Amino acid sequence: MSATPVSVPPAAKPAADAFRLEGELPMAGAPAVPMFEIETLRAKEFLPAAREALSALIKDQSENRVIGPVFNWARRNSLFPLHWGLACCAIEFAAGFGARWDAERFGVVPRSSPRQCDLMIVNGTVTWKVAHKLITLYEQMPEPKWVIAMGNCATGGGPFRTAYSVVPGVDKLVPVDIYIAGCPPRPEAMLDGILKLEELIRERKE
Amino acid sequence: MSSATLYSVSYALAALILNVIGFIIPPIRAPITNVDVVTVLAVLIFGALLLAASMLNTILLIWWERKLLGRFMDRRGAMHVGFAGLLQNFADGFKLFRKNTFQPAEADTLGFYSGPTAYMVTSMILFGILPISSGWNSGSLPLSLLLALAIFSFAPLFIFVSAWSSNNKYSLMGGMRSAAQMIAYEVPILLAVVSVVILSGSFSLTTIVYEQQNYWFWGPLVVALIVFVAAMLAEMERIPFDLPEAEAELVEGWNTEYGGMLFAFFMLADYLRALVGSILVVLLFLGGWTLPTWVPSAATSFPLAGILWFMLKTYLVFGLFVWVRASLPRVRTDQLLRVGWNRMIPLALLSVFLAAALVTVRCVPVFGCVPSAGA
Amino acid sequence: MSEMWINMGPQHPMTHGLWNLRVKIDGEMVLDVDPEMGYLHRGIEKISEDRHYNEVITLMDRCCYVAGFAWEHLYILAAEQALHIRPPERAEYLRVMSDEFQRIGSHLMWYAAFVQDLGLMSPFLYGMRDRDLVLDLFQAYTGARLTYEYMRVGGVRNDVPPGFTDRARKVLDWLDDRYREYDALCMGSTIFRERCDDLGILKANDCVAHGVTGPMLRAAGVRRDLRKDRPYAVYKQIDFDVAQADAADVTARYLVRMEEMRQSNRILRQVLDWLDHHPGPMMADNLPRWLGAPYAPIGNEGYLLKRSYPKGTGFSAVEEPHGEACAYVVNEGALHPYRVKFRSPVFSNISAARQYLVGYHVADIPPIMGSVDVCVGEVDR
Amino acid sequence: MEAADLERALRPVLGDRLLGVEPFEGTAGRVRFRREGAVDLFRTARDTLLFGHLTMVGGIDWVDHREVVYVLWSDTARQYAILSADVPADDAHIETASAVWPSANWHEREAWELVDISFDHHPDLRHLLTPDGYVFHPLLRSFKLHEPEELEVKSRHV
Repeated sequence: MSATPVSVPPAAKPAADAFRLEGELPMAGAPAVPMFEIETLRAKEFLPAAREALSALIKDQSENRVIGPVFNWARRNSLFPLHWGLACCAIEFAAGFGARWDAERFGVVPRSSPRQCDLMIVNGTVTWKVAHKLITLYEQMPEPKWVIAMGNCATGGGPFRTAYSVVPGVDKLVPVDIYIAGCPPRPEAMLDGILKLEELIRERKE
Repeated sequence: MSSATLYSVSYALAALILNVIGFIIPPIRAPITNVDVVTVLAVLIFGALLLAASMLNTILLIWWERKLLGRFMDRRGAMHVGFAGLLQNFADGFKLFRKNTFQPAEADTLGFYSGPTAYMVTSMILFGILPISSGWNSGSLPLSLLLALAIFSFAPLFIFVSAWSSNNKYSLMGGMRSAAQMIAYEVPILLAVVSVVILSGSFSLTTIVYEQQNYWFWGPLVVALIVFVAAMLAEMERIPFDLPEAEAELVEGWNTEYGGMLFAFFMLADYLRALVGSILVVLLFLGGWTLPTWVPSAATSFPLAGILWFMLKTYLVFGLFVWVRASLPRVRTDQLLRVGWNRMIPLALLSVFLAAALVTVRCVPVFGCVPSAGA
Repeated sequence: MSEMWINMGPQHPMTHGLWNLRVKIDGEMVLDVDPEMGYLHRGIEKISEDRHYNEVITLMDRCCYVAGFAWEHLYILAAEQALHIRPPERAEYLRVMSDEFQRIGSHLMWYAAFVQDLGLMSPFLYGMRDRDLVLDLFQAYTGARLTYEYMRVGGVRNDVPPGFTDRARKVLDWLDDRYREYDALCMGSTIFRERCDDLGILKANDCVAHGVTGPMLRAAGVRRDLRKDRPYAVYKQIDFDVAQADAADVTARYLVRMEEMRQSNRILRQVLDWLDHHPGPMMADNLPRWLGAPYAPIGNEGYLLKRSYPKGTGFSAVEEPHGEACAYVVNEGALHPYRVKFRSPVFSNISAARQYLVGYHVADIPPIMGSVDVCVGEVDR
Repeated sequence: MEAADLERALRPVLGDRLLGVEPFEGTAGRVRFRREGAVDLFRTARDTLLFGHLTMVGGIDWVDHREVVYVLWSDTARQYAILSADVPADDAHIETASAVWPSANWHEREAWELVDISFDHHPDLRHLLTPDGYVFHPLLRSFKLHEPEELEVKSRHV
């Protein structure tokens, strides 16, 4: 990584003056330190560096009092859940996207690729055999991301908690934000869980 | 009002901005208020305005598709974010803008980032070329139709680059399907367009629209219209030809590994292309911004009437695409290619023959006489 | 592109559940497949050994979550045989009614998932919409949409509420119209026919050798339906036809399932008429005390009776929506069954995957597996 | 088809390897046989008695021995038949049925991993339901289930 942090003492950089503008824009109180020390910036390293700089810039903005709420609003109103079905709750999950409940009203659209998801709805029993795949899927989802444990099995093992092959609660594997009770929960309960998550996102100011 | 008016406005805006800057920083006032600098800035502002308009239209188009699709499916679609869900797509966009972007471990960095960007940029350039109303033909060139189709056919390259560089088997299969499909359907599109060109005698989109003053080309060239619409569906990768993104077998197709803003680029560019496709159908076959001669002139005389009718036609044509999407299953790759080579191209050739015959005979029984085409 | 293995699953839109189809492909052609199951293995057979006879019913609903009633019925038949209990006739009619509604519900779910595999978007929602009407009926007399716990060893939990049969008839009338609509959307579509004809062929001999049953077997021209061949409950007194087709391809399976739904409507009309005119008890009266009445708590007296209750082994087979399901229940005189073993139809249907997938395109895998109608819950148990 | 018919057909082929045929409600009968006669019995059942369909294979752990249960279906007789063989617990193996009925393949894999009955000459004896390398056989009586809370308490004491 060629970009060094800002905390490097200014005296150590005579080359920095070469990048000064001729016109000398008035920058009152600004330290005479360039943001990045440009050494050998190859193309392969440029894009990650630019990406990090950009994401740092954006991250600062989320604390901004003006822009922060806009992104918070966008996030909580556009939750894309992962399209998968574990067990019984998956049927009610599908029914929730059917004509009667239509979760798309709230901007909830299932996506098949974890890269494009914000929300993992664990809709069914999690077994130890699928546990590491579930964790992989969770890690493939980009930040910020949330998890809903839908139904008793995902919450605590449900009727299968004593079984040898069942994870007693998905919170043993990934952090869970919302638990929905029911075996299986009705589609209304699933929608309610999603709306509760929206409230949670609003309260946490994420 | 026309594009010239809009350009004057942006020129005034550019001059104002530069003068204000010059007023604040006196030493650079003289160089930056030079007429060349102002012109460059004015062109930039003009382009930005056009771009903003096309983006807004694209987002509205996504909303239109979601609502329409919802109705076809006996449900409502997005409705809680903004009035009737109008802000839903803005929420999606803002959210994706702030998502963590990352690349898979083994992905090729350059291709992974440049593919979607180039795809997006080439789709946006198209809006500088298309005329949208009389007077609103800022980028109109003598060969604008050819240029539009040429830029339109860049897409498979960038799709394949991004699919290949994301190092995912599903992406790769999707990219290969996409390349095969788009290349196969370029030919019928061009042949269908050839018959329009023969009939109108011009490669300029503006001229083609004006040639349709007497009658719209869909009547005599109905075969070409069918071929063009079907091939456009394949070019836009929509059902029944959405094999590259066939969700059932390829997860998300060539954008499986893309998340965050890069995914938003793909989505946006897809719909930009859909908008361009609809616009091309309207321009080539449905008379562009003109209305039939029997319509009272009051309908076309108020300001911005041309744009209004044009947008209305575009959205209706896109509604047709949505209707197709709601009611047809997906075809298979070999079937798609077979239809492309065995049915579309002969039909398009037939249409070229018909158009040539029409130009020779000069008169169509029902639609009247062909204007001075090719003369 | 050379030969390569791809994993379709466990998270993949094609699977409709949690399993992994490993596919060896060359370009777009499928060279070999290897299904990997067990991602939803919940040990139902083991848990059942620690449960009272009536408590196992809870697991049965979750075993196959789209055909809960069929699995309840399957287990109940075996348990009743093992415990030497006969249910009253009205309870049997109610079970048959539940079974047949469940068949419609399951087939509608299949229809929704299957057309989605083909890229048909709207019929998915139509199927789900009409399935909700059937689930509303379940809700009216069991209180649940998917997991009912309605049947009991020795009968059923409760009678249907007043006015239920009329409401059910209205739903059947509505469904009769919808079947026509579905056919128009699928069989009327050239693309659908182009995609599904001569696809995923599994001839009758291969079906029998690989244990494939249900609509897949009937689509291969074998007229085999346990409701006719080995009538359980009251199917002997009901008039219906066995759906059958000869082409053995995906279209044939589609046609068989559509016809089965129509036949289920026919069965249901007869059952509803019977229920209107024959009131009666819901539970058998010779039940052992420890088994419990529908709502009675299970006390300790079971342990007292433990030694004196006769042993027995129960075997049952029902025609589940997916095919032929069997249960084998061993009663050693204890409160809990000694061993419960289930035969899931989808288990065998998937195990023959190599026979009907190899040689087709990658794009053909979703419709073929859709026509198999996979329910992973009952495969992994 | 009755139990007596089954015995009449099977006795000449199997001899003393056939332990007896007992009636079983709802089926043609339950054939008890020694595991040495497995292959002959399978072939006779399929080819002579026309039980073309192997419905399921299951194992039962009786602590001192294990029982393998086969359920067959005949399309001509429209009846089920049950075959059962006892194998000792310390040497639980039997000849595979998948050479005769391919459908036995997965059922035997399941019985192998869950009840620890090994099937000789099985083409593909791998884990099916449990993860690869799983060492337990959950459906044995010696395998006890616990409430998950108990496990946590125990680990805390350790």
